[in-house]
Amino acid sequence: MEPTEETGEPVATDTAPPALEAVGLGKTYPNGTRAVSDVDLSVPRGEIRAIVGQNGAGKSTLMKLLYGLEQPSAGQLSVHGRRVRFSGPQDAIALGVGMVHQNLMLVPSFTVAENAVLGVEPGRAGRVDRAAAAERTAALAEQSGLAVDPTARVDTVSVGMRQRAEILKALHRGARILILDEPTAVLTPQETTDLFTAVRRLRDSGMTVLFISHKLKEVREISDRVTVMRAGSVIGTVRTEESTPAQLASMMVGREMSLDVAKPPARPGARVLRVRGLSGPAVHGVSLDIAAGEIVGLAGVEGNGQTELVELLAGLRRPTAGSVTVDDTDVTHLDAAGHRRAGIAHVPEDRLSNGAALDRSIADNLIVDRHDRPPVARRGILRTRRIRELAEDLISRYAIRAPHPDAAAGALSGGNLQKVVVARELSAKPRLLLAAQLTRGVDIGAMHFMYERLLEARDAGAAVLLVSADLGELLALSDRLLVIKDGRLVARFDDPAGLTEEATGLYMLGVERHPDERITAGVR
Amino acid sequence: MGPVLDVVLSTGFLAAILGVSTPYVLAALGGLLAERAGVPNIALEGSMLSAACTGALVAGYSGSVWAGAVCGIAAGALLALLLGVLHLYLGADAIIAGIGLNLLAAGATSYTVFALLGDKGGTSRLHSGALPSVRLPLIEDIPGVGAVLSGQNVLTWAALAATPVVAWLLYRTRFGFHLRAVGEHPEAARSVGIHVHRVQFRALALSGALAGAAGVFLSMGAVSFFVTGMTAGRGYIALAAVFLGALRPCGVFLAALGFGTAEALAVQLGNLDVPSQLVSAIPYVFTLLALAFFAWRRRRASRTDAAPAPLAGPAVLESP
Amino acid sequence: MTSTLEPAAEQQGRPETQGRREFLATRRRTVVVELTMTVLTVAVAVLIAFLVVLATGKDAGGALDALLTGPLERTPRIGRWLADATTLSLLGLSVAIPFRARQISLGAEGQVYAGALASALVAINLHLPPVAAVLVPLGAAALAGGALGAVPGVMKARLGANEIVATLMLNAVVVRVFDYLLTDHLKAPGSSAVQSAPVRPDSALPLLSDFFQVPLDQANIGLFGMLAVAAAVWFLLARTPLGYRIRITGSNPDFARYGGLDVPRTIEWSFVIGGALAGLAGAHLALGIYGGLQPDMAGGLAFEGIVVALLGRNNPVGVVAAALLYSYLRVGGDVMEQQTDVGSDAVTIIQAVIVLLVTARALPELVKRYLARREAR
Amino acid sequence: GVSTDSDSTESGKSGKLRIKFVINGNLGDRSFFDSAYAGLKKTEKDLGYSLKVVELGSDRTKWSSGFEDAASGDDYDVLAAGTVDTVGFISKLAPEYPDKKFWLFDGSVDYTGRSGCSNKCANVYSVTFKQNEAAYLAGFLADKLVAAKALPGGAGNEKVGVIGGVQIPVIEDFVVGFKAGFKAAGGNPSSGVLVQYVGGDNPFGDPAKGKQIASAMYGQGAELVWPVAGSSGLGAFESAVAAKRYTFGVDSDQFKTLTDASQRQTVVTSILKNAGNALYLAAKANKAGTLAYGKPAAVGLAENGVGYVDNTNFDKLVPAAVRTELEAQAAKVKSGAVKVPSAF
Ligand SMILES: Nc1ncnc2c1ncn2[C@@H]1O[C@H](COP(=O)(O)OP(=O)(O)OP(=O)(O)O)[C@@H](O)[C@H]1O
Ligand SMILES: Nc1ncnc2c1ncn2[C@@H]1O[C@H](COP(=O)(O)OP(=O)(O)OP(=O)(O)O)[C@@H](O)[C@H]1O
Ligand SMILES: [Mg+2]
Ligand SMILES: [Mg+2]
Repeated sequence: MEPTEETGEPVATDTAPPALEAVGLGKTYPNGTRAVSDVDLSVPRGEIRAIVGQNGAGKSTLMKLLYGLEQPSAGQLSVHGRRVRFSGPQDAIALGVGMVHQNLMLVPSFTVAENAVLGVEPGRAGRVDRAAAAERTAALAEQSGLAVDPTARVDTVSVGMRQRAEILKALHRGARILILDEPTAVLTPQETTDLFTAVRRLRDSGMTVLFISHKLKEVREISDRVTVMRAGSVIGTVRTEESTPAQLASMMVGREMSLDVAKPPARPGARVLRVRGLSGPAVHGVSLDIAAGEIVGLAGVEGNGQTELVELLAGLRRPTAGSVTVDDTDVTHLDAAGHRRAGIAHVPEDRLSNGAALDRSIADNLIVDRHDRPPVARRGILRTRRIRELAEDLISRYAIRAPHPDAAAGALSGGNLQKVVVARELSAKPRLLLAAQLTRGVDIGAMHFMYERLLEARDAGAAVLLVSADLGELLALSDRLLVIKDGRLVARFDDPAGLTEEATGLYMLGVERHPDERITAGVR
Repeated sequence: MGPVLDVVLSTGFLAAILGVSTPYVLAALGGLLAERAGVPNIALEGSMLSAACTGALVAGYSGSVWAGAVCGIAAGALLALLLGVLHLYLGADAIIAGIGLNLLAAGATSYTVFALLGDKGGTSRLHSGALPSVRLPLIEDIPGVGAVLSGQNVLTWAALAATPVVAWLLYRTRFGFHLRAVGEHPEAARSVGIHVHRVQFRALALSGALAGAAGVFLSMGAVSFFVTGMTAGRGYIALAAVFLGALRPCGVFLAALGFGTAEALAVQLGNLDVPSQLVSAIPYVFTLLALAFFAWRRRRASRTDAAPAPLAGPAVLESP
Repeated sequence: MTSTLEPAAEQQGRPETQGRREFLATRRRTVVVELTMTVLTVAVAVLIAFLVVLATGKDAGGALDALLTGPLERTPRIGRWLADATTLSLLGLSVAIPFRARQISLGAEGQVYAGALASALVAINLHLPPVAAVLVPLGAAALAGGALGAVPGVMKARLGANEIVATLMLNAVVVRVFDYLLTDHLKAPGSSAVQSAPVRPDSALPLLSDFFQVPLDQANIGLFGMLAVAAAVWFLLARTPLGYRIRITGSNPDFARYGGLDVPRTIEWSFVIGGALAGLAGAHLALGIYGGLQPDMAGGLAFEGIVVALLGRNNPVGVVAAALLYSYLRVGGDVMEQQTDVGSDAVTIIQAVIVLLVTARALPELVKRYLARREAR
Repeated sequence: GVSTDSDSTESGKSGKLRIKFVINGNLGDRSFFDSAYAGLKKTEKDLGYSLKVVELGSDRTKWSSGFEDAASGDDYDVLAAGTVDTVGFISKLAPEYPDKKFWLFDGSVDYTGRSGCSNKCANVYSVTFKQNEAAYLAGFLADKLVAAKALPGGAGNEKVGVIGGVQIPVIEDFVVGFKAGFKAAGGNPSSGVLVQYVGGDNPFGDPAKGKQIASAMYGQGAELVWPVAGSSGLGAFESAVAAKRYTFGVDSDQFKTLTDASQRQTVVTSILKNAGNALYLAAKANKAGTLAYGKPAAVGLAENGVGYVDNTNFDKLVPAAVRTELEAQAAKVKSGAVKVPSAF
């Protein structure tokens, strides 16, 4: 289908037209949500433009409009000076627009190469030449510096590689405008650096890049200019070098705010978690203790067993060896329910896949761990009033932007959904909190809010295991820091105060490691 | 048991298995294509029935079995496309729409037959003839195999050929690529500009055509006339074969062949002094056991990876 | 730590309450719109049925009249409508529960036979005191149906075996075993028809005719039983922890497992409860409609149950409403067939058209959009 | 649907007797109901009745209310229905409508008043068919034919097959009679008569399955196959052509009704259950006021309620000696000298 060009109105004549221009763009979802309203945006060719904004500001929706995935309810779009109306992504693709979605759009059972070529497969007479697909993908990966294994099935590769596969997908279609919706949310620092290198290289070859991120540091590192959105509207666009993080943050939330994390020192109490020789899928002989009132950070390059370790501790996987006790309860062979009874709460790293039931109400999502106990249930009956009260309370305490406790969880923006998960887990008053990627995809304001809640839980006497791909966050919050590599603990810092990201990175990459005695000191 | 063994090992029996299995194989492959494209096709039964009816009627009136076969297959495809319109464009639940279409096919076929022939029973008054059997001199000469394969109906040959063709289509062609992508992750397919509905429509058309071929085989191969309701639940058995075969062409073929074998066996064992109802239950008991066994083996194989197999069915069902 | 993001009341408060009001208004509107749309679709479906009849050159006015008012014309037909709706509601509820746990159970047919068999065996052979004479067979039916439901339930939950295949196969087996038992062991001595001895009069479900003093065909107190069951199912799903587990498992089983719910057990229960309800439907047929066992007594009913469940969006209230609507059309179809010269095939076609149109939920949406576009032009 | 063959209200006024034929199934079965319909249809022309047909279809849940509805109208004088499945409905309705008459064919109500009818079914005429007698002759003929190797092209096995729709008494009555006849002719029914049922979702409408079964039977040496399975049986005739063997027909003269010439040639004879004739005779007796209400009637060979077809093909295929023996047996059955066992 050809993109329909509207009556040729002369847009820019002498100067080169902007790669992408939106005038008065608006989008109201069928359910009445006005996600984007009256947005003017102009991105010149060859620029890396960052889009920032709070959760639910309408960034993803705007990008979907630019990619033809959603049709605007108002306004106009031009690409390279041509008025266009996209009837679908194919029109956008035809005009050289590519998009990497916030939630990756890959077919799980296909290989990286098959995903990269999907829709524009090489081969003659309706057949797919899979060898050629793999070759092309490999060549493209080489050119752009995005390392992937073309023949690996997507559901077996790391998140980082999936991300790169997504970008290759766009490149393979000859994208000249590339939209990246929170591409770094799931990446390690190393991977992020590599990605930025690749993106700069693309920019230098004439690519226009739209880049969404909640990490202002990254935004400042990569972008040429920053557009700030708030409540569906564009608040302003500034040159990156002329902006300060504080200025951007205040534009986003609409008032002044500080970005520092101030952390009072921990007062560790008795041991809560005792892990000895724990082994399981991708985890080998891990032993560690966590005391009440301390936050233990777990650093590691994605895919080194931290996901599996957390899931073992949460009872979502069965260990093959070792033992786990929480406050004298042996939970080694208990299921998830048993772990929760023992006082373990868990913020999962992928809230969409197992942190929430998207088509159920917020209230339903808030009571999953306590649905059969007072005050939520009594004598085998759910008490809807109590549930409503509980939900209202959590919604206001955790500043969840939701119209009503009965609203579907799926209608929340990513950050607000995360707040629902955190509200549930922390309100359970856990003995041990497993927090994986606590602030993934969460805006700055909410991020601070989460930090505050986390420290509150610590000070109330919870033991906390914090896993994060954001090393800065780990260093700022952890009272102690462990580093995991290939499923084994390789370093332990009992006082990470003076530690730098670079120094930690050396341990994460396996360049250095602590002797076993140091790691297991005091762990008997 | 001696004579029974003789019969079961005879080439005639093996040939009978192929004949009995033909409609199952064709319809199950059709079901597979739709399922892989993300549209559960419960209307296989209806496609078979309308194809059986159309085929016999057209062949009877035109005098050409080939015209009958083509129109029959087209009728099967048409019904599946109707499912597509209802489900994809009109937001109908695929399962209810499938059940409704089966009902429609049952009513419409017997209505048409009555309107045209004044006979509610079927088209046996019409000389519609059967599709030819295929005798291949080369294959006929192969000892053992020759006697089994030779003289099978042309649609039985088509069923045998359909399995590799469907596998090739699914795994080697652009269409198959898109079909699997659409079934597995429609948003991903859409985001790369694949017309999701267009692909699903084509898959449904093929699905209905294959089920149609199964129906045509019944009225123009197995016998040479149409009788109302003559599919007798075969579409549902084919549906079971789709899942029993784990959504893979080869597995689906084997599952369908298994049903055919069991049925042929029941026909042979029917003369033993066992209640006929219990004999005819054998294939189903066998399927249940096989299903449990394979599931158990799969579960045991993935024991080390403690994450259980996905428990949820397709999200076709709505709840408020 | 200096938190700077206080949930500022003046900023958050106002839009929140406004959003809340909007949400509630939208929700109310959605319910009204849904209901109107359903009624409209049924109207359109009936209109199309009218055209179908017209196209066949028959007396369409009379046929439509028979279809729409026939069921209410005489009290036995009302009774037939209510009796049919009772069976269909129970069947709809029975599939709605596994459907809510996102389990596609097609096993109602076998469970109906199992329930009918169990209830009839008790009701024919056991001599029980008055009230127990009705309740014990019902209990037996629920147990039998539930036990039969447990088979695919356990196979699915513990082994991951596909429930569509398991239930379809189990149906085929049970129907044949039922036929065998009925013809070879349970056939009433001296009866030339294949049917069991009649159930004891004490065990037959009391007819509504006896209460209301008007002939109401086979309608019996099963109707009230069904309403109680529907209320219980609503309560189960909406107000009990098990119902919560079923809903969450159906929505996202990974989340359910993560949240500490016993997903396999929940799935098993959804099958067992569904089976028990289908068993009750079987008991309603055996004790209320036929007063014994007959071959092919539930032929095709189970699929109608699925239609009813999905039309009612797996919601107990919706299921009962859908069953009432659907069986009204079934009875109307019969009246049309018997009173006018529209043949049974045409009636089947009309019923299919109605099912298809009612399920095509986007149809009114499309019509609306089309009209809007025409207006704009 | 209702086919009003003459306007009922008018006929009511004009004093015609109005028959309402309620079918728990559909017309078009090419045998039982069609035969009954033909018989009743003939009463219109010959005897001045008027006829109205109500088809209830094969869904059992609809039958009860269908009968209630049909009986409650005032547009009939006689309500006719067939098969044992309707016995319960007739027993219930007859006392409720004592002014109406009920004719039940191929099924019998309980006239003792102990169960069913509270008025001892005083207004019910019921007639059953001794299909076992005709089946006996079929079995006798079959064994004689195969024992004498009379059928051209046969392998000389003393083996025949019977295909039933489902294992229900009406079908079993055929089978039992057939086996008895086979034995009486000197055959061994346990090894010589293969019996198999179609079963499944549509036992009387699955010709593909019928053909498979017939083929298996021919494959196992049967010289002749007798399908008693409605439309499923149509598959057996195709199979007979392929196997170059023989068949018996059932319910109607299938040598006449089959359209395919080569299939017709395989039909040695057809076993008839003459519902139409029985109903016509009942109508005649009713008009004359001699119809015996209030007690059961049964028609067999003697009453011409059942029988076999003797036509050109029969002449061609059945040797004179066998024919003589068969006629002798028929006479014995008619006279009651031979008692044929029954499944009832
Ligand atoms: N499919 C949808 N249905 C209803 N509302 C939606 C839908 N998608 C988005 N919204 C709403 O639109 C608003 C903008 O959503 P969007 O996903 O664009 O936000 P975002 O800026 O990407 O936020 P986040 O960073 O939290 O992901 C939010 O309030 C969200 O609740
Ligand atoms: N704007 C939208 N928001 C959410 N979902 C959508 C939207 N548009 C389409 N979908 C869904 O995506 C799926 C397929 O989309 P779509 O109809 O665009 O495919 P297509 O192949 O482009 O269709 P066609 O062949 O008719 O052009 C459907 O399930 C549809 O409901
Ligand atoms: Mg977003
Ligand atoms: Mg977002």
